[in-house]
Amino acid sequence: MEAIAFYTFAILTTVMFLITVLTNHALYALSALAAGMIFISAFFFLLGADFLGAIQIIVYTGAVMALYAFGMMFFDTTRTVVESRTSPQLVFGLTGVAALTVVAIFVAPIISENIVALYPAVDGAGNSQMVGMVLFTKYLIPFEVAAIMLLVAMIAGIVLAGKKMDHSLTLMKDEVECKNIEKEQA
Amino acid sequence: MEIAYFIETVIKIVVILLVFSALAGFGTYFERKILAFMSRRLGPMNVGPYGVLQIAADGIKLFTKEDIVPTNAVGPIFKIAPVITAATAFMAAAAIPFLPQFTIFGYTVHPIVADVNIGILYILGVMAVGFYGPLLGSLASSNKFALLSAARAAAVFISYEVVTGLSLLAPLMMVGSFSLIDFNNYQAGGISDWIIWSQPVAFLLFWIAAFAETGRTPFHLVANDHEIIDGFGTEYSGMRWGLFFIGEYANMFFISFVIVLLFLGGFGDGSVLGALGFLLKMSFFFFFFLWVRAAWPDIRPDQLMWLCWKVLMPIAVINVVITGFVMMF
Amino acid sequence: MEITLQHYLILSVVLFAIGLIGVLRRKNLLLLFFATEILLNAVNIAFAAISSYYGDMTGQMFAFFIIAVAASEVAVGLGLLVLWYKRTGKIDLDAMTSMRG
Amino acid sequence: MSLEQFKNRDVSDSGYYLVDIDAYPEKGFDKFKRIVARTFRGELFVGLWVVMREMIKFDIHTVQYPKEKLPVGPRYRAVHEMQRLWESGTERCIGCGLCEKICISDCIRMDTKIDENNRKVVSEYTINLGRCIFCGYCAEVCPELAIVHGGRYENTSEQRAHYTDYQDMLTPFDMALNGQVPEYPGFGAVTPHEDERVKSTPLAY
Repeated sequence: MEAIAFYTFAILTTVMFLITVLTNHALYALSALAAGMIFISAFFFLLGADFLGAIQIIVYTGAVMALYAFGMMFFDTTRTVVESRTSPQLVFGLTGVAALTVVAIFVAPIISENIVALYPAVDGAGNSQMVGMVLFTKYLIPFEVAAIMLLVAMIAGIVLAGKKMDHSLTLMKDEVECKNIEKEQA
Repeated sequence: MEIAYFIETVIKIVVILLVFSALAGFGTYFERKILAFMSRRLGPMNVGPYGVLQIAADGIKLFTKEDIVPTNAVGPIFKIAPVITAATAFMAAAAIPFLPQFTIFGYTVHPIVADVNIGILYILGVMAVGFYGPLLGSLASSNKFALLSAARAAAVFISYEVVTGLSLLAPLMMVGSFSLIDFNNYQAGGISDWIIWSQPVAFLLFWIAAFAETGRTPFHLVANDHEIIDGFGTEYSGMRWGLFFIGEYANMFFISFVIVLLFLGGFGDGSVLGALGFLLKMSFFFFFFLWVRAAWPDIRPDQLMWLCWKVLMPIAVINVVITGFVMMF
Repeated sequence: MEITLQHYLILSVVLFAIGLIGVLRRKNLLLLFFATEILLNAVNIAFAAISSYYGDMTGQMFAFFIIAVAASEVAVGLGLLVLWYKRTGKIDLDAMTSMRG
Repeated sequence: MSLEQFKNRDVSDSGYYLVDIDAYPEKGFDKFKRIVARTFRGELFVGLWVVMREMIKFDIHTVQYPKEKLPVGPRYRAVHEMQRLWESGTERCIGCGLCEKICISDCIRMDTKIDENNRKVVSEYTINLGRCIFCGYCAEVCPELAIVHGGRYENTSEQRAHYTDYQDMLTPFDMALNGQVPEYPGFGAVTPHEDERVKSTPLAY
């Protein structure tokens, strides 16, 4: 049963992400990525990390991909994206080498035998309870830092995409050019 | 045992699909009738006695209509978008207990497809995914009004997710579980145990956010008929549009169930009376969706965002903080 | 057939490689962001799998923080992207040559 | 009320009053106060109550049209009728063609011929009701009062051919005999004691 689920979702996720990477259509990429995110949450459910799975759905598919969709509304979604491909052999070759290296590292038995659980799971506690217990004791400081980081990111997002930011504060080249053009016209 | 469980689950899924597809259809009938009565009209009267077969007529019409895919639309995504809306609505139903468990022919039936221990998070997440239907449908139909609608939908859904989540935090802190069954058992003692008495603010916030999550009238900005044609549904016709509709009405039913389970005691101790009360309470919330549609106008998009970020969210945060303090001391 | 940790790790690597392909071949900034999301998610799977098979919550914690990082990355990155698009009308990676001097 | 009275009427005490419009709030706190005031005055709930009251009263005003029809005013002018003579039952239309000539939307078309009695008869007469704008010129111009506007207002059809049947427009003779062909009071109408004043000729006018 677990094997069926694993292989189904593995194939689905791989196909979805391949579509995301290889398509020339921004909307296909977006939809396939969102679907892949949902399929990945299935792995989390399979692994017993229920809370993580729900967070994956809510945050990634609900918020992150929605932000991307929001961003995509600024561009023409129905047009195909032309990628200037330089050398596909190099891209796929490099990727293959990197993947092989990582596989070798992960599969190397020396590493996996020496792992000891730092924060072992407590018997009788649900997944979300365990997450809470570990997150608010050992990982409290990183948690707070992550919160502050999110706050900073939020303010940065508001400031960057706000109305008054059509003109740059740092790159003044365009404004100078614009003024020159205006002078010429006048 | 394994096989029996499997068969039971499949039967439950089929039953829920059939019942709520039909109910979504009847939801449109109820809506038209109630809106008509509230504006001194009769509503559909011609198909069948008092028009009860209107849903069949509508279904035949939707199924036999020409299925138009605009030339410039992104075909596959345009076609899959309505399915997302309907499918996610029914996926959310998997974690909702629709009735208390009952025994039939010596076999105990749990009327819930999967009692996952993160039930509420799951429902919230899947409903959050539900807005991909309008979003992708609008983006794919290459229509600027649809695009406007998609922008609004994305903004409204993301914003009101915040309110829903924060308003639920306080009851979650009290109950200490994400499971809707646990929520129900927490309030099983009778009316005085209902969470609405201890968390009225959270109840109101969740209720208000439910209108935004389902895209119903006071916050009907996803397909704001009187401003931007039909929003995301502009380019859709026939059964594809019908699937959007089924998704919307199924969502209304499910969110009514969730409100009752979370705040109004659910099915109580699980007796027949409790089950009847559960359905009655749920019907009231569904009726309220229609009632509000008859009575209140839509609000402007900027007012909607203002309401979310400057009124509802601070109230929700304050509510969580107060609940935390009360529970600590 | 039993699913072991190795299955998950290999799946994670496969997804990571897919993401890598995307990062290397995309020139459109928005689609480049998509590829980085794939990278992050691939790593998340590995973390969750290790966490589950060794009975250790640390992996899941890391996955949470990765999700938080991804969310903030999107907020800032997309803000910059929109800003850049408003200024130049392009989101092509090759067009960003103002630092070349 | 005579015209003079009407002109000199006192406007101030006849139910008119100025609506009290508050100044639009400028500052954020004022707006907040307005929202609180509006919320707790319960305007939202008044709306809810009103629609609920109407639903409970169940005072339905629907006319289920194809089954029930609202009475049409006696001077309503809709689909044309071709009249017959009461006495002889012959058609009033003499085939002069004036209505065809005057019709501004060109929807009347008639064809006449000379029959075996050397009399001119209308062999074909069509009114395209899909194009007719019901201006009434044809009835106005008809020297014999042969074409009039009747009270039938349902003139939709799936086929244009349905608009072109002369026989449909002819008033049935028994109706004409029974006096069911309505004549309305006013200029040119037949009065109740018309028989005593009209000489008995084939053409009464």
